[in-house]
Amino acid sequence: MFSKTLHISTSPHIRKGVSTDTIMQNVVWAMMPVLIFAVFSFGINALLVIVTAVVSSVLTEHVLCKWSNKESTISDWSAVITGILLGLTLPPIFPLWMTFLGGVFSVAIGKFVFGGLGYNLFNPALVGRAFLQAAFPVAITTWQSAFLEGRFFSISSSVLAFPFAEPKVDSISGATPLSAFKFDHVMTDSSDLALGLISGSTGETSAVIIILGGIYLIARKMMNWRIPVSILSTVFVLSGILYLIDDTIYPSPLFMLFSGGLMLGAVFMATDMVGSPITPLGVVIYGFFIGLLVVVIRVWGGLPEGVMYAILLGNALTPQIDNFIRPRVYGTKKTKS
Amino acid sequence: MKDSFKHGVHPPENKEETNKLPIRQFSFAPLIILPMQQHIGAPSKIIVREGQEVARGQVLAAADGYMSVPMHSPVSGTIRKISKVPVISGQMTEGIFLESFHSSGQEVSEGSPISVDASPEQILKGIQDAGIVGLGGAAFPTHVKLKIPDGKSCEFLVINGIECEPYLTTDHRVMLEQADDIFMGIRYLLKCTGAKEVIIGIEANKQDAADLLTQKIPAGMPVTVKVVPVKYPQGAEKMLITSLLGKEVPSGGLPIDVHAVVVNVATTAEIGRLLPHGQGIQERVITISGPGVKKKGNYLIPIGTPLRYVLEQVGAADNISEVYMGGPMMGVAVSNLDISITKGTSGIIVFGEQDINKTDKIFPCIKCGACVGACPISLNPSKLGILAKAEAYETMADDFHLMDCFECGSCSFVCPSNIPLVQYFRLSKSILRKRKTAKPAAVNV
Amino acid sequence: MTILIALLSLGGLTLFLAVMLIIANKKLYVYEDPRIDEVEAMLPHANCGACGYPGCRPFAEALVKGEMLPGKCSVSSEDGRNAIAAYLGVDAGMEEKRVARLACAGGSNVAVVRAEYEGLSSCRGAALISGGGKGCSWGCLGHGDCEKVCDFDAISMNEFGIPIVDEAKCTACGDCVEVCPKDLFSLHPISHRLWVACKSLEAGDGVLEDCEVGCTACGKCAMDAKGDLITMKYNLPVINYSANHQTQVPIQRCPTGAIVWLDEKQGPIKGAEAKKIIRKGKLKMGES
Amino acid sequence: MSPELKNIALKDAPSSTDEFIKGLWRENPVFVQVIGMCPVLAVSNSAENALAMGLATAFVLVMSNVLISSLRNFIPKQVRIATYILIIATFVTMVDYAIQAISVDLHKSLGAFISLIVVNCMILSRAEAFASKNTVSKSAIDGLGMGFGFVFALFCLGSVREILGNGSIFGFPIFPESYQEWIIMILPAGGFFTLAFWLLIFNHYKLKKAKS
Amino acid sequence: MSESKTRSPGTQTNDGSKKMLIAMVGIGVVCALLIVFTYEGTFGRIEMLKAEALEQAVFKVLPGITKTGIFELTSEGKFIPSDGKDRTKTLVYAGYDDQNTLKGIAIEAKGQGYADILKVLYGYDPASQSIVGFYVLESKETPGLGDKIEKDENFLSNFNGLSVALSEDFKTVINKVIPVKFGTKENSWEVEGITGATISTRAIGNIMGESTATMIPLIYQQQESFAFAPNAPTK
Amino acid sequence: MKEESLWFIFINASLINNFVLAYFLGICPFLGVSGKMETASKMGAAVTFVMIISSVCAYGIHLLLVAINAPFLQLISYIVVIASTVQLVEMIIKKMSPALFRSLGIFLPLITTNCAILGVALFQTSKGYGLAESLAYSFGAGAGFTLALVLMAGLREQLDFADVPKVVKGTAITLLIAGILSLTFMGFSGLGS
Repeated sequence: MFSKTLHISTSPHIRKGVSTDTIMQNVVWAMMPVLIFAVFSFGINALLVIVTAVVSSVLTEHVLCKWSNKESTISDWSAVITGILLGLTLPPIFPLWMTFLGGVFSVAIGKFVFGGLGYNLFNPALVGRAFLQAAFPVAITTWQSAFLEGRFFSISSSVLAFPFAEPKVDSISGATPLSAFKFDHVMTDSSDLALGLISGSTGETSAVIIILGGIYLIARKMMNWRIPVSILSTVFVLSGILYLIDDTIYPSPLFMLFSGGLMLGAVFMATDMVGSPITPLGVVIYGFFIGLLVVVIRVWGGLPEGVMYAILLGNALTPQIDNFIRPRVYGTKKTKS
Repeated sequence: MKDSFKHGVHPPENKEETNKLPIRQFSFAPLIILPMQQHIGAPSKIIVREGQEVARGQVLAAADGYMSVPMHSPVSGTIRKISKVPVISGQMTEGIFLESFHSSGQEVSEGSPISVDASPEQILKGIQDAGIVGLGGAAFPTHVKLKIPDGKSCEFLVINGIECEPYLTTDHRVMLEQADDIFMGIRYLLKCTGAKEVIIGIEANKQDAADLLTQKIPAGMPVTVKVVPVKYPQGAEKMLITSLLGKEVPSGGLPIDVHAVVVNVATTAEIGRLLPHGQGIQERVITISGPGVKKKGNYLIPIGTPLRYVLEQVGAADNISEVYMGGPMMGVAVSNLDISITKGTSGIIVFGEQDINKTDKIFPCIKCGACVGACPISLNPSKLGILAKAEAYETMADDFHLMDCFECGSCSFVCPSNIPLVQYFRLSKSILRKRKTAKPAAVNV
Repeated sequence: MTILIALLSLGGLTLFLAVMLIIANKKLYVYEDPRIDEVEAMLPHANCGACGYPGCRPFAEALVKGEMLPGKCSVSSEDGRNAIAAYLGVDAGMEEKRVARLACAGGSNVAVVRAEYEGLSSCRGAALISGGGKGCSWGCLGHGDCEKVCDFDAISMNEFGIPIVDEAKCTACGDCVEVCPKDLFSLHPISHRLWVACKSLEAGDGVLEDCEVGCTACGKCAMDAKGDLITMKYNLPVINYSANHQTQVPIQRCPTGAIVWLDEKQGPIKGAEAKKIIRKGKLKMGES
Repeated sequence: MSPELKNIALKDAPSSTDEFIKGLWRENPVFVQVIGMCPVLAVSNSAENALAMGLATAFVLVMSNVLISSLRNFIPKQVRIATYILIIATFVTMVDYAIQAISVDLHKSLGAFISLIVVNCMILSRAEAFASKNTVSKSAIDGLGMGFGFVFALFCLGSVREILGNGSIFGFPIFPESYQEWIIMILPAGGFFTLAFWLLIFNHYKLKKAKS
Repeated sequence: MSESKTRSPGTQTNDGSKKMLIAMVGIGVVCALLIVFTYEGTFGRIEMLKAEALEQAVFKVLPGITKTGIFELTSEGKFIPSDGKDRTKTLVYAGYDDQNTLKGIAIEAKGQGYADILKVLYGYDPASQSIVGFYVLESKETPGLGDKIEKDENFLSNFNGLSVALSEDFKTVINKVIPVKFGTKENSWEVEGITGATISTRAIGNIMGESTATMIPLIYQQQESFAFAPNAPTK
Repeated sequence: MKEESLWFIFINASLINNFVLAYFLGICPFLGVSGKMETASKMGAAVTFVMIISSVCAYGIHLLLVAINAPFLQLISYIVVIASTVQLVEMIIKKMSPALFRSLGIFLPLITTNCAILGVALFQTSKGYGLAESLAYSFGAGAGFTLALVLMAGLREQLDFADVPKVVKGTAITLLIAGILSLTFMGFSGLGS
């Protein structure tokens, strides 16, 4: 009787059954509508940019793992997310060679050097984006207008710029609502912003679709709802106060919410679990900090948009937050820091 | 008052298979193996010799000091051998091999009956003499727990009928079938603790037991039955106190620090059943369940029955692969089927080879915070896990309250990266304990 | 003019500073024996703690104070110790080299594994779960915690999961002793070559069921050894190293090869009768 | 002082070529010892600046090494740091004026970093670890080696940053007109990344050597 | 390392103090000499190079002049001739032709750019009431992007005839200089930006706007204070 | 000419042109002491303290040098005064409060050769700041240095437990993080324009 060798392992012997790769996959599914809308509004250019970003991220991860004699970790889907996020934050007519470089940088410097998934200190896609912003500031602020005629068939010459060569910008460029506001004080209609009838990075235009993706993840408990909620409410309240003080200088809170990369950043990037604090209170502080920085940079800074920097700084601050904000352990008095 | 503690998890219960089945007497195994280390504290001291014939109920081993209890013979038979026997921890300890007589109804009770009116000291002595330890799983000598330290006072007597572990239904059945014993036990407990109020805590999934007990509360007894939400680990002492009394037991403290004493419901029933007759504990109710067994149910099994015999009797599949003593959340995996049932065994859960999902790939911690949201005592298991991996054990204890962890397994249960957090913590604690004892020798500057 | 200004101001500045420094030097000087730095520099900076101090600097302080002798540092080379001794003008206080010895030989080729362990690859972790699943509750679990903890690469796991100590590299720092959950390691002077490679407290067939090379407590070694060299205690032979232990007689009749002679070059040598068991099929164990 | 530096001082007298080579390669102040980082990062955004800065630093290093080693028996231990700083500051001031007299533009682009040579820890550490214990000629060679090691490192950084960031080297364009500059390389972040990249190469080389 | 062995603790004798004093002061004197000789040796040339550089800048922003003069703004808002040494004062540079007639005033202005403070010099011609030249003195703007403000010809052409005409009472500039986007310049008081360098060009536009608004009325009203002064450096 | 406000000087020195991440000043201690949070924050405090003191000293020396018309002594007098002030402060602390010395004083010798300190003194002089402005500037520089140091320490502490590949371990990874931090601080550029 009982012929088999027994197995012993540590308690608990049952698991909830949600694994990291399923979470990652779900994030990818949640981003799909955003991706589809990006292609719908910006056409084949956007598709090329996003696909290139994904390919370069996954390829870099694979190659680096092979180089360091590790098992390839592309099956955990995190590189795919990095690629998609990077693609979604780039202008639709961003040259493919730069996109590719950004993907390599994202995964290599943003993640791999820190030891891979789980150890990256910053959101890898944003590290790549920040690199591209600093390296090619002109290309990354050249936008394509949305819903151009023939966008599904004609590829912009700047997208196909020869590697290491300066892209030639054709005449289809448009300004983002934020730069239009910052430099020309032109307000874009809020409903246009919400629906995404504007130009901008491939994935940031339609706030409604991004929110849908976020709600999906929150419903599946694969995202910390406190992060987007605290970021967005901070931005809303702060800009609301400014708007009440002087509505001629400061933009309306709704404009602040729906313009630029705020939605995309708050829903898909600031919520990167690795770079955000772990406690509920810490997460709220993190969100507040990001929201505050977004408002400060947008309103007083030199740049029209600051979501990327705000999130990266939030990531940098996370270890401090985790250090100081600790849940009060059962049966102890106030936490000592 | 909050109606529950913070955080916690909801594992699948799997109780419906056994909670309707009445407790059945289990047959006597031909060879009973009794390890002396069945409880926390000093092992019992054997007072019989090889070859001696003993009767059911006879004391085989005496308590070796205050932190110890005696051991009674679960069957009538002959002492075959006194030597090393395997126990669940994987070690070999002193024990008795007892060959049982085929059909002997002979039973003795060596102790003297203790009446409810006896003095608290007499009751405590009676509880010790009956060999009673915490039957919830911890096997902590009950008389030690009930002794109220000088300067402290007990106001609340909490009877723990939660049984939050999946699969297990022993307490459920005990409450349904031994209500009178429970109230008898409460009488003893009230007397020896001096508590003014008794609260029986029962999880909402055992409403029938709660109803029955409420109905049966004897007139004049200060007992209330409270139904608490279903949540793991509701059955942990500290969690239960928070749920019922709205107080937190201080870190490193005991329930008595908030004027409460918690006793498991099965232990209470046992006290009520044994003390009036001066008997000792010989058998206990055990849930046998899990996909690997055919005859699931609640059995009254003699202490010392070899696990292998139990499994054979309940029709365990040949290809059993994992066996746990206790529930699946905190129970211990068995490496050796030759160990035997002890006083602390509350359940035996069996999984066959086909029932185990072995493809739990371990991913790096992605700091998702699921464990932080699960830990009932608000630790940061993610950080602790990372520190444990880096072997920063002192930091874990000094800065992150490692020693408060009671290994309920909630963090590991929810971890999407399948990190063996509980094992890390158990390992870290054992290393720290070892270092603590070794320290004075190492640093002699 | 400029020259004058420069000379005056800079001269004044330096004068002021020099006076200040001199005063400070006298009033605020905190003395620390410079020899501590020197000695610390001569130590190997391994901070291994083999000397019994938390690190090299405290050891250096103790050396300078004369509380310790350089020989306590087992990591230093012969020359290094002598250099420190010469510097401090003391005797080197050489101790016999000690090495870590493992009291188990039950590799996966000879010892039974009762349950397959899944979880952290660590002996200490495995030991917490039903003892780790090995048949013999005293035996080596073979997950190599000692190999990992050894700072000097002196321990390597052999193909059957038994750690082999490289006597040349071992510094007797004691890390492996501390880390082993089964307490199988102990530090011994290198001349202790008669060795019981088993820690099972069981006796007779019970031992053999779990491990082919375990000590069955037959007592033959104790009978063969001269005088009180070996006594049986708790089913194990105990060697009295204060007696003359440079003899291979006791190992000869051991039926399982649990008592061995650790030869400097050949590794463990077993008695004539033990070899038969080994030859029966399984590979030789414990030899590097 | 790091143990490595101590070891350098304790070693037996090596030949003078050895003394020179060690600074260039084996104990390169930037890539191996990782000291004197501020100017390395700050003025390495073009090859020309890097070279000028490197040479200025090397000059101060050699001169202060020589002076300090010749005065080493004259300076009491208690005031040695103060006097070393005095001596170094003097040479830095001299270099500062010399560069101003050569070209105002160059001085402008190197900015305050010439003055900051004073606090380049490399110079003080050489003075402490080497010049204060060795003969004048040895100290001079050590200074030369370390100085050229420093120049070499600065040049490595400066050329990479200028080539990628500006498409040129020493101001001469080396790529076709259509080359897209990586502006990040000229920015502070680029300095960090480029140095990290060079350290990575050195580490790789070291690890490979350690393996074989 | 090795000499310390000879020094036993507690021997801080007077002898040692004297030696320290001598060493410190001696080295201090040697250093002072070295520095002074270097300074003396290079002083003339450095001053010349600096003056040349500044003068060149003034010449750049005021086309057609041959001589310059330095003036400083007093706290009462008057311009008086200056030697230009006190850098805390606000300085302006007057430019003259061969006939010693005032051709224009070069004015320094600074403000926050993208990366750091921007310092510019611009030439003002009171006769045409317009800006006639522009030169960036100090900038840390992003290379290849923000630094186009120094080179971009289209951008620099903004400052060739930028209107700063004054109102009737000569107290305010009628149309404050403002920055506009590339391709949208319509009026002579607008500064047209560079695509891709919006922030830096806007900063320049704002700096110019601020500076002209305060300086131009002051200078215009006191044109006579800038009469040729013989002590000014000439060329 | 528009005067810069003290607030702006502070923001400029701490965030926009962070001494470490934009000016590369104080890189050595930044790389060296940013391994642990505790030491990093103490080092930051010590540096800020010394910065303010030496900024005041430098302001005084500058006035003196202008008065005796000896600009060529600027560098040498700054460094010598800073170095000796640091040493004096160190000795005084050592004597007055051994506890404070153990926690703070050990960083003081490191500060002597910290270019950020000398940098503050030199920059404030070249920018022509008055006393209040100098104080704001040095305080901002110190705060920025502390901020960078503390952020870095937090990140590096996390990295202690990460599976960092061998080639990038040590200074290389620290520099990479510094690079990323420098990128993120670019977000502050143009603030207040």
